[in-house]
Amino acid sequence: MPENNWQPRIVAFFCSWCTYTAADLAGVSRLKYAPNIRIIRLMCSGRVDPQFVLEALARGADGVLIGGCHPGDCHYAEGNFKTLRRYQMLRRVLGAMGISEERIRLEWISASEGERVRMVINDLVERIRILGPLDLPGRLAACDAELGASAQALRLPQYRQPAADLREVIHG
Amino acid sequence: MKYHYFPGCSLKGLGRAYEESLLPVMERLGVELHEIEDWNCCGATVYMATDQGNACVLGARNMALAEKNGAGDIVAPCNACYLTLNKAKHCLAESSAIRRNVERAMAEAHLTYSGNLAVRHPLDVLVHDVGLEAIRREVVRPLTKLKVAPYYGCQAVRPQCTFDDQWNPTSMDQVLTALGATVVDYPLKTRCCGGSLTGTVPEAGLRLTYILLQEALRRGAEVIATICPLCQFNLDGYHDQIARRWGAVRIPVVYLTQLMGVAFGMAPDALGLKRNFLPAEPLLAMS
Amino acid sequence: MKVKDDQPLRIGFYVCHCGHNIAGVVDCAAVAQYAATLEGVVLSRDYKYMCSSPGQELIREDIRDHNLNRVVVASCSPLLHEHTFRTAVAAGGLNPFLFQMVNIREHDAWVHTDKAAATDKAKALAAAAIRRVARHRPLETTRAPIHPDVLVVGGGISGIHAALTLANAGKKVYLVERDPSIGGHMAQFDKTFPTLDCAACILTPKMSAVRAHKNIVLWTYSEVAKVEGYVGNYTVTVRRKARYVQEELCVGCQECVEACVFKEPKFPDRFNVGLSRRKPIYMPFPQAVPQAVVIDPERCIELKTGKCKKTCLEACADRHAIDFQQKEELVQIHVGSMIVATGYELFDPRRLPHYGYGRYPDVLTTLECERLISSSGPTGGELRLHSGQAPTAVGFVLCAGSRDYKTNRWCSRTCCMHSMKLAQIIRERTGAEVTLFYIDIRAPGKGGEEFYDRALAQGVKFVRGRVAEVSDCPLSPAEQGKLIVRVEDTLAGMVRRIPLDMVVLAVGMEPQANAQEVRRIMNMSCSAEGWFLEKHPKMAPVSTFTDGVFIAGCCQGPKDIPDSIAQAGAAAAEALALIDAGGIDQEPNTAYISEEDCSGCKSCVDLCPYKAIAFDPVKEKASINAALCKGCGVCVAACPSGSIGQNLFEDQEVFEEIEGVLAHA
Amino acid sequence: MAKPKIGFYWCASCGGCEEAVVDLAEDILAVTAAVDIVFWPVAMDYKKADVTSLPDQALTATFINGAIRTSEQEEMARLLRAKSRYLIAFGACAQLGGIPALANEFSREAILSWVYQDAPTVVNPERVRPAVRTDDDGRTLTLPEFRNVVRTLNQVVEVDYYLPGCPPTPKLIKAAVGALLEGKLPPRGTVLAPDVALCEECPRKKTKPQDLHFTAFKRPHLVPLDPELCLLAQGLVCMGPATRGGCGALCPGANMPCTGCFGPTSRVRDQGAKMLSSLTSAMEAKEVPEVEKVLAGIPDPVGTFYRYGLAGSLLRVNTTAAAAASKEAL
Repeated sequence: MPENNWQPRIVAFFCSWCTYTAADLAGVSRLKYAPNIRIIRLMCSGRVDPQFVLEALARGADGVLIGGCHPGDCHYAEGNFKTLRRYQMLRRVLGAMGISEERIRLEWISASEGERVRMVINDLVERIRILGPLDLPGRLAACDAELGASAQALRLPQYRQPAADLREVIHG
Repeated sequence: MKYHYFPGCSLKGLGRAYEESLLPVMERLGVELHEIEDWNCCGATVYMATDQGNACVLGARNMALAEKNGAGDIVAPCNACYLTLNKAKHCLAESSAIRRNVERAMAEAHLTYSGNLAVRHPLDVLVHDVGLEAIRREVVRPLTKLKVAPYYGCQAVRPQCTFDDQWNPTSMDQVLTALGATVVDYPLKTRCCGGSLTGTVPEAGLRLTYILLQEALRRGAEVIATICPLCQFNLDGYHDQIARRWGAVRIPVVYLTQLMGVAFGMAPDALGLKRNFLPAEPLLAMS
Repeated sequence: MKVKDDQPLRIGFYVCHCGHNIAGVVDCAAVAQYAATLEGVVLSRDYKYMCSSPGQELIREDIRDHNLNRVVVASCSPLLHEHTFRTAVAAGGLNPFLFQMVNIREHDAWVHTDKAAATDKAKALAAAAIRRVARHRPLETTRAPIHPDVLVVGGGISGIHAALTLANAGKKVYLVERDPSIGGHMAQFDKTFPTLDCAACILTPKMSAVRAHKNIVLWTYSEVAKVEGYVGNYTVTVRRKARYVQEELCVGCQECVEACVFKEPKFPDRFNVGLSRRKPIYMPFPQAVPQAVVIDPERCIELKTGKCKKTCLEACADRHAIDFQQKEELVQIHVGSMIVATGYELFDPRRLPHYGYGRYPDVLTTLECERLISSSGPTGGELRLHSGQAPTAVGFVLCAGSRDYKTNRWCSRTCCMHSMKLAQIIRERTGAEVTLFYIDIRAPGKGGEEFYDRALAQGVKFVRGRVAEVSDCPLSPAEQGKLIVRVEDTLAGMVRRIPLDMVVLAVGMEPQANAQEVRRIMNMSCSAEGWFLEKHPKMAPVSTFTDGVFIAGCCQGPKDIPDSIAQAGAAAAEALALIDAGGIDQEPNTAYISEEDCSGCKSCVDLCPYKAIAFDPVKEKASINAALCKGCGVCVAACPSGSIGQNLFEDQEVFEEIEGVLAHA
Repeated sequence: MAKPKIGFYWCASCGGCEEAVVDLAEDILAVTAAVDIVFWPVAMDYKKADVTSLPDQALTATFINGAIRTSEQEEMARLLRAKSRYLIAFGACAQLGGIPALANEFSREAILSWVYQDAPTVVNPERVRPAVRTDDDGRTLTLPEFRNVVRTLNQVVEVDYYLPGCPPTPKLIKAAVGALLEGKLPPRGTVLAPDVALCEECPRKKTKPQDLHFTAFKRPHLVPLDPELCLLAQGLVCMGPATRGGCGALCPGANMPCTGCFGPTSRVRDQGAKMLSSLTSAMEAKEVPEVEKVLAGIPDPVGTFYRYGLAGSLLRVNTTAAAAASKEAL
């Protein structure tokens, strides 16, 4: 990959009780790590919907990091086990869709492991730098260039439609 | 139980007695040692200390040669070789710079180093693979009245020890008890024997050797068993110089494998016992 | 973009300099300028200290003057000041949840050096928060009632002091202690530093006060088995081990001990750290509270084989206190808050074979030495070698196992003072020569330095160097039959060999072996070393991340008795604050199911560890009980038709954050 | 006044949707009585000119089924968009990409080389490929362009309503046409089906346990199926919980698990991700090796969770395929 000034962009979903607190601890301890990561706080790693991961990738993220408590430590008892299972299946879907499994990562980081946050982030940024940009929007745009002028922007299905009037339309 | 055998220079030179006793004993215990063909010197701690990058190439070549003809751990009897090969493996795993340097060298030698073979000490193999029971079964002449001080030296247990407790190793003690010998409680079992100091700063090196011998005698040991050619040479080779400085401390020093050979009923000459400076046979014939 | 109640969006955006902390790396003005360009932002400022009262005042006034309906503050971690800013927003008349924080200090300024990249990141995070806050809806907090009773786990000095403080405040306290008697490690001490007053004299009054206090339910020989529920409403299951003695009936006359079939005490006495023996039936220690004997099921012939003459029963004929039919029982109690004071464990010096502990009988730990000089100890207070003679030369090896990356990296704060205390007592009583081998003498605080001077004045010798080895290998006649300490005397600049009769290892403190298990039961987290993790090391040392669970004493980290008592008092005060407030505001982040969207597929029902999701077989719809829901969001992410929402963490809000974070460079 | 004109057209489709219209059986008479079908190439010999000659917006509604794969289909979609007041994506292919969109897992080159060279039954030593222009002694033959990826209708033109299903059930079609005629239509962009998951109307709903834990996933053809018990409870991957209702649970009624053809509810952006999340959350395994063993019961995750929705999903296309396409485009 040409060594231009491309900077990988990584979206991180951190659980508020463990990994987010560990990231705070890393801050308080002034540990330095790569600025390519953007942390989003959720109450539990179990709240990370696979849609969030796909949305982040579809919006141009080059990697996604999910941080949760070590198995057995979850503040809500089992949230992280659900995350683990979803993660294992999601990796296989991404693999089938040509996205290297190294681009998304699940790490167990407890509230006291500030050092581990630094190590994991630096390591992930380095690996993504080697993998190069994913840049889904760019690839899809290039792919849609064949549509010519009327290339549609990424169509997102519409939301929260008023179901009421639909019901009597259908069931009459 | 098949292993690659890396003798190292000492076992062909100064420590020939170690090899002469190791091979028949291992054979008797059903351990096949296939000497690595065209092995080269491991560089010992000297080269590793001066130029780590290239020192690893020497170690890597030996391991690559072993890898070429099949799986199986590598047995390195001499403590220095055991330490240096493991250190090379460690450096190659840790540093990509050293790895690149070795890969270039290996390519020229048409070899590939993958580092998946373990480098182990014969003591580890004896205790964990062969097992004390199998050793006890081979004993023909138990060394019942022989009081032995087990001496491990430093490189087998430092900087890290994978097969025994680093501060208070007991694997050799167990083998000696299996041979029927009475093991003397010897707290200096991992204290430095003087190593290369005996050559460079004799008064310091020999002092360390004197302390080991004197304490073994004081605790009633009749012979010291060791597993490293340099330790054996330091403890056995300077009796007269030590006697001149601090008084005689005449106690024979033999290899563990030599004691095993004797206990297995093998003839002392076949075990290289003649090569000791301080003759040990009268002691062994007597028991 | 329209806001829910279709007024136009009016967002106030603030960037905090945090003095130099943020402004030193992030270009706050640039971030404020950038935010001003984003949709819905009508006001964008950067200010030196947002969390200060003028900073909060600024928010209040801006809401009024610019009739803002959303506020975003980019400053430190929400875990630190989210509450502060929500209060400020509420003071401005706006619902406090129409607010979002951006962490540009702990997650940005403090962890990055490249200023341009850090500023870019701050802009991206700001964009995310601004798009997210647009989606926020007004929410109300709910107040959970607080049960007034308190559970104190651990009957050491911390547990005792916390229990007494709460009981004196009129609250009902359950004090659960694992050992047969309360008192903890302090009961094993002879004297205490720096005042050298007798440990028993200052501890036993408190122990008997616990026993006598009408508000304290004392359960010794018991452990917490399970904790359910949440702050204000905990249901705790306590396992009460069988003592085989009725506590109320036994008066501690110990005639049963005399009558026991075992004529001689045979089993190691844990209180005297194995230096003395006890029978299967024994009094834990003379001043034990409760003052009742206990039968050790592994040692008592009757309990093991059922074939014993049971002479102890006859000895207790009049009171019938002994009851071999007693069974272990599980008891359930309801409390509103819990104080964990489970204390510490000593480092096992066997992990340092080169100090010869376990190999040479005259190498002891400080606690063993403490028992030897204690009048209630195995030798009645006479310091004796294992050969019976009095030692003439005693050495203390400080930092045994501490400040060493191979064993424990931390300093346990008390071993220096503890060793100097023992040294002074030995000098006074036996006149033996005492040498302390130290790296740094740590005698801080009130009376510390003076204590060190007293030791010097009494002729205690100090050698500066970490001891390398204790062995019995003599090199000269003077060293025959002695324990030789080899140490590099760094002040004298040479390696010395010092022959001694007795060597005492000043071992440090470690977390209890079952710390991980207790942590899981109490739903707390541990530090890397295994100490219970406080909410904030400086600002909240006795509270934890779990509301209603407090910690005190050495279980939170090594400390001396005065600090343990101070923390016990603090923990009791925080529990009282919680109880007297009558309720605690619950973060409104609970999940909810929209009935018309739910298909009744039941995929969510069993995902909830708190059983908050119920399925109505008639309506064939699932519903969430907000009182039980803890807001983890697992069901929200799992609902296959997207019919479960979560206050404060709606799908739309997170999608906006993802878009915002990636919209900017 | 003149009867409203409507049209039907089919792009990358299997013709099943046209079948569904014919399945209206005698009801079709009511439809033909009420409207003039002026363009239905698959049923009668209509020509493109019949549409180009019409003024814009002349057609009240056009039902386009099938995904968009070739340039000709794009052209027709744009043409019909211009000529119709309401353009309705008819069926899963037009709405979500359908089965044809599974091709998006592979690059254009991979597909062509498999079909025209590598497939075992193909003998094509000269590696002949269909070309967009072929000159055959004076005649030039043209073929439409084979696009890089399969697209949904709304990725090519503005779509007013969606009729989900593979194919849409006659009941749904009748209701949609009825609403059209009475002019009682919900806001543009609505999917003309209930916005609740299929489980609500599934006959097996009562037998689904509340604490279902998956210890294994099984394939429908390998397991004797209990006709009453919920298919998920039998370890099958039934997409019902993540798929809109409205079809009357035809497949579960025929002892087959739902495969998700009605697409996600309006609250879900990616049907596959949501079903994956719900299914794996209820698994029993806790350690990675056990989890992997259980997940092996779903050999083709993309084919299972995105059987109809790959083109409309968040990832849309295999990134290596997209990369190859963009390289060609440069």
